[in-house]
Amino acid sequence: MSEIREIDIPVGATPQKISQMLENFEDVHGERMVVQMGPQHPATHGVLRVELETDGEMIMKATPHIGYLHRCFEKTCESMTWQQVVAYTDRLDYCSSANNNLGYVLACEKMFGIEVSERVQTIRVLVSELNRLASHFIAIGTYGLDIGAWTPFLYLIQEREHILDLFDRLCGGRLLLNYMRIGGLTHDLPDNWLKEVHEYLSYMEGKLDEVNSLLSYNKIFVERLANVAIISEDMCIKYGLTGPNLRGAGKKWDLRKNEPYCGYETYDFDIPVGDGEVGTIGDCWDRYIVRVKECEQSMRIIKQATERLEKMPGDDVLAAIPKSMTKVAPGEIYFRTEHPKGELGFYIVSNGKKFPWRLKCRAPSFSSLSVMSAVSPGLLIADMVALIGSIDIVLGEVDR
Amino acid sequence: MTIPEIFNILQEKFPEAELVLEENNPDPIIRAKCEAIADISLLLRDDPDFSFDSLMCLSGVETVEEFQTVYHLYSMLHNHKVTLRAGGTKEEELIVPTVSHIWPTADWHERESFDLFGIKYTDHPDPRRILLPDDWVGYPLRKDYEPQKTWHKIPLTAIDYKEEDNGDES
Amino acid sequence: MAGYFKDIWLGVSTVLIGMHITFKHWFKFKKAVTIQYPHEILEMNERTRAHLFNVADECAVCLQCARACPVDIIDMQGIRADKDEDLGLLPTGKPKRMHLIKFDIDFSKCVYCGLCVEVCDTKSLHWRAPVEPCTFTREEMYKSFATIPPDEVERLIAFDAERKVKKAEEMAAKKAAAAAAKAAKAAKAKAEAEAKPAEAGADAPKAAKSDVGEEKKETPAASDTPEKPGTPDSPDAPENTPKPEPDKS
Amino acid sequence: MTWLDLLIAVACVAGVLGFISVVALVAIWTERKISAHIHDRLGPMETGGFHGWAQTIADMVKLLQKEDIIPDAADKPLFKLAPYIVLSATIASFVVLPFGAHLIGTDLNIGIYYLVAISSLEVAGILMAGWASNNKWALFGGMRSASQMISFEIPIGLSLLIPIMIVGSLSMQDLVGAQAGGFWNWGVFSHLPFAMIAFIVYFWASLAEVNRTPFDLPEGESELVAGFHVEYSGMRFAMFFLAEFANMFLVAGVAVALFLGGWHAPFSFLEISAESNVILHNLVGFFWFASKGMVLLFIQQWLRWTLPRLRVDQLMHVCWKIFLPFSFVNVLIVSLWIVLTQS
Repeated sequence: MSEIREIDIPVGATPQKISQMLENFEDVHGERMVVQMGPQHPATHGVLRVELETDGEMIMKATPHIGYLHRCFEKTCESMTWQQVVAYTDRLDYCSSANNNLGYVLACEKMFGIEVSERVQTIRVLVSELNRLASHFIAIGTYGLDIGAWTPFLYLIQEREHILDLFDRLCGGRLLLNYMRIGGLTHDLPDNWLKEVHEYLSYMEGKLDEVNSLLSYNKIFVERLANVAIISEDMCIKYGLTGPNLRGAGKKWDLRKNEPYCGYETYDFDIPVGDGEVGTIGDCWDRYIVRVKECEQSMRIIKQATERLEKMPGDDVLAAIPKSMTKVAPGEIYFRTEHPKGELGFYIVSNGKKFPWRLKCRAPSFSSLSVMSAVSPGLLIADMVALIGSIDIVLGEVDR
Repeated sequence: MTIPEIFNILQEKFPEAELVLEENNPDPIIRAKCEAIADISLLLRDDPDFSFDSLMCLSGVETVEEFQTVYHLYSMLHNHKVTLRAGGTKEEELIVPTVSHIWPTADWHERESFDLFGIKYTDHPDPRRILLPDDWVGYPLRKDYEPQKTWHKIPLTAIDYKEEDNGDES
Repeated sequence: MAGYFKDIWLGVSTVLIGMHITFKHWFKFKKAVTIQYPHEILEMNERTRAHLFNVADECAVCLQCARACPVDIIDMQGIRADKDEDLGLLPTGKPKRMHLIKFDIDFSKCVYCGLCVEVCDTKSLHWRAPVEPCTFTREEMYKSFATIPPDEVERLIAFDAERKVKKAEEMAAKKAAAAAAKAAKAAKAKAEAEAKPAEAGADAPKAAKSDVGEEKKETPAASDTPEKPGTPDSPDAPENTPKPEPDKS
Repeated sequence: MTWLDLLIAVACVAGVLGFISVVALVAIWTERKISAHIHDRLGPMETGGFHGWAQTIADMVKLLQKEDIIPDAADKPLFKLAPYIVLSATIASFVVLPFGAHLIGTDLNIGIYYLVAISSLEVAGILMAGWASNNKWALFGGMRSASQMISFEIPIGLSLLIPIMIVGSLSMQDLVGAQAGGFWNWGVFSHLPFAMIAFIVYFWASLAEVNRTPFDLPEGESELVAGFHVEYSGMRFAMFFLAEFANMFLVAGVAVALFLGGWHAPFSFLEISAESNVILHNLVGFFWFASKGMVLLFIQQWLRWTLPRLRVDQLMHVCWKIFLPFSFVNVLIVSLWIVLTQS
C-alpha cells in the first residue's frame, strides 16, 4: 500500500490516465484480489454484481454484471395489447412509474396521432412531477444511506410517503400507478385532491433545507463525495449518461426544455446544473446536489400545474382513449422523455396489429451503468459505493 | 439539418453503401448496407456539420423478412436527429460492424442486441451476453424462439401450484 | 494552514448543525409517523387496489376481465341459463343470462394492475379490504368467487352438455337439410345444365358459411377457458382494450 | 489465599459479567429507542409491555438458540477463538473501572495503563475474525479495524496523559479522587482549555476505538456488508455484539473516570459521605458514574444517527493530521504549565 500512496493522482485526471499510472505499479504489488460486490450487497441498489479487481482497497478494474432481474420486458410486451403494456412499464423503474407510463403513452400517442386535451396533459405533468419528486427523494435518501447516514433516508421516505398517499387517493396504486392510458387517464382527479397537493407543497417548505444542512453540506459527506469519480460532460454524452448525471457535469440539458412535450414549455422552471461548488464539476457531489435542486424545481412545476387545474373546466379524461386498438397505424417511432434517472426512450415498431411488433425501451440507468468500468479505476471501495449511488440506478430498469 | 439533406450528403460520400431513404414512416429512416455502418457513423460523428455526438438508442429488430439494427442519433450541438438502419436477410446471421469505438454507449446496447437477437457485431471489445447467462441457448426476442425447458436443473416453465405439488424437478 | 483550520471548523460546525436537527426530531417524542400496525389499521381509500372481490350474483360472465388480465390469472367459466329461467337483474339493468359456475383468481400471480376492474361493466368485480392477502400455503392463494353449490354445477354442466348434443343434432339435421337442398339444387342445376352453371356453385358455399358463423357465435358462452388474449393465432379474438370507467365522484 | 478471598474474587467476576450484560442490553435497547425517536418512529413497542423493554432480552435468547454456522473454508480454531478474545479483552478491562469508592474489581496502581493495554487486545480478536472467516469482506473489515484501532490508540494515549500528568498517578481511584468536590474540580475543567481539548480528542478517538459512526469502517454495512463479523452467526455473533456495546460503555467509563469526576456528584451536597453509610455512599457513587456514562453513551448514539461515514484515507487523515498534532501540542503545553506552576 505504501507505494500506492506515493502516486499523486491529480484532480480531474481522466480514468485512462489513472489506469495507466496504476498499470506501472502492477509489478510492485504483484497479485490482485478479485472481489465480488453483489449481487447481494447493500450498496448496489438491487441485484447488481460488480467484479472488482483490487489492490488492497484500490480498484484496478471493475466489471459490472447485470441481468439478475431480467424478465424480458420487451418480449412480454410483444404479447400484450397496446393498453396492457402500460401496466408493465410501471415495473421498469419502480421508483417512478408515472414517468415510465408517460414515456410509453406519449410515444404511442405520437405514433397513432391521438390528441389529448390540455387538462389531461396538465394532470400528467402534475403526476409525473410528483413522481419525480418521490424518485429523487429515494435517490437522495439512499445515497445518504450508502455513505453511512441513516437518518436523512428515513426523513425523506417520510416525505415520500405523503406523495404515495396522494397517489393512492388518485388511482389506487402507491408504487405502481398504472394511471395513464393511451389517449387519457384511468381516473379523473378525486375531490379535494388538488387542495391536498397544495397542502403538501406548503408542508414541504423548508424540508429540503433541513436535508441540505443535515446531509448535503455536512463536512464528512462533502469530503466523501467531492472530487470523487468525476464524469466529465464529454464522457457523459459519449456514454449516454443523461438527466441529472449529465446536468451534474455542467451541461444545461433537459428534455423538458429542449424538446418540450406535454406543454412543459409553458411552465416556468430552471435547469439546475453542477457547478463544482465543493470540488470539481462532474463529481459525485455535483450529481447529488443537482437532484436536490431539481426537487425544488419540480415543486415549482407542481404548484403551477395545480393552479392551472383549479382554473380549468373539468372535462372527460377518458374521452380520447381509442375504443378499439385492434387495427392501428403501422410504422416505427422513437420517442424520449425526461425521466428522473435520465432520458427514457421508447422505440416502438407497429405492424398495424393489436400487439406491438417490437418495443425497445432505452432505459436511462442501463446507459448510465455502462460508464462504471470506465470511471472506476483508481477509486477506493468506499468511492465505488459513492459512484453507484451517484449515478442513481434502478436495477428494474437496467435489466428490464 | 433535415434527414433528406443528410441522406443526400451521405449518398454522395458513400456511393457504394446502397443508401435508401425510407419515407413511409413518421420519421424518415436512412437504410444502409451493413458493412458501411461504421464508416457512416464515424463521418456522422466527426463531420462538424453533422456532429452527431450522442447515440440515443441502438436496437435490434426482427421484421418478417430480416434482422435489423436501428441507430437513433442525436446531435446536442445542432439539435437534429437521424435514424440509420442496417439489415440483413434471415437466412444468414446478421453481421454488423461495431460502433462502440465511436459512441461507447453502443457497447452495452450492442451486447444486448446480440444477447436477445443474435446479431453479431464485428470488432466488438467484449462480445458476451449481457442480460442472460453466458450459457443460455437461443435468442429470446426472435419470433421463433422456443424457451429451454430447464436451465441448470431449474425448470423454466411456469409451475401451476394448484394442480401439482412442486415435488420433482426432473 | 488557514485551510486546515477552516476544514476543522467546518467539520465541527456542520456536525453540530446536524446534531441540532436530529435532536429536534428526537425531542418531539409523541409525533411518531409510523402506526402500531396490528393495533391500528390504516383505512383504505376508495380507489385503493387491495384485494379483488367478485359478486357472483352481479357478474354478467362477459369474460372481459379474464381477457384484460395481462397475467392471465382469472379462471372463469359460465353456462348460459335456460331461456325461461329468471336469474334476476344485473346492476346495469339488463337481465342476468349466465350462471357463473367458476371464478377463480390466483392471487399469487396477481400484479394488482386493476385492468380487470376497469373493464367490468357491472362493477361486480371490485377492490375490497382486507389488504393483507398473506396465506400459509400456495393453494390458499386461489380464491374462488362462484357461489353455486357443486351439485348444482354438475346439473348445469350436464344440462349444458345435453343442450350441446341437442344443438349438434339440430345442426346435423340442418346440415343434412342443407346438403339435401344442395343435392336437390345440384340435381336441378344439372337438369338445367346449360342455363346458369355458375350461379348454383356460388350459392351452396354461402349457405354452409352462414351455418358455421352461427356456431361460432355460440361457443364463447360455453367455452371451457377464456381465450388467452395474447395468443397470436386468434387474430379475430374480441377486442380487449381496457375501457376505464369514468369516475363518478 | 483464604476461601473468603476466593469468594470475593468470584463475586467480582460475576458482578462484572452481570454488569456488562446488563449494560450491553440496556445500551442496545436505548440505541434502538434513540434511533427510532430520531427517525420519528417508536421502535420496538410490543415485547415486554412498556416500550418493548424486553426486546433485547428476547433477541439475546434468540441469538443463543440459533445455529452456529462455521464456513467450510474458514480457519476453524481461529474462527472459534476470535469472539472469546474480543469479549475477554473487554471483560478484563472492566476490572479496573471505578464504579464507586469501593466498587472496583481491583485498584491497580497502574490501572489506566493496564486498561489501555488490555483493551488493545481486542484488535487481535477482530483481526483474527476477519482473517479466519475466509471472506474478503471480512478481511477488509479486519484490516481496516486493525489499522484504525492502532492509529487511534496514539491520540487516545496522549489525551489520557493529560489527567495523569495533572494528578500524578496511574491508579484509577487516585485519578477519580482528585476530582472530588463539585463539577468545577472535574478533570475536564482543570488547566482550561487544554484538558477540555484532551477530553474532546479522547471522546472522538474513542469512537474510532469502538467502531462507531463516523468511524465505523470495519463494519460499514453499505461498503463491507458487515465487516469482520460477516460470517458469524448465533452465539458467536452475540459475543461480538455484546463486546461492542460493552466497549462503548467502557470508553465512556474511562472518560467519566478521568475527565468527568468519576463517581463524584456534580455538587458535593448530592453525595453521602462514606463515614455515615458506606453502602449508600457506594450506591450513590455508582448512580452518578452510571448516569454520566449513559449520557456519553447517548451522545455516541446520537452521533451515530446523525453522521455519515468517513473513508479510509480520511480516517487516517483525521487521526494523524488533526488529532495527533492537537494532542501533542496539548501534552507539551500542559506539561510546561505543570512544570512552571510547581517550581
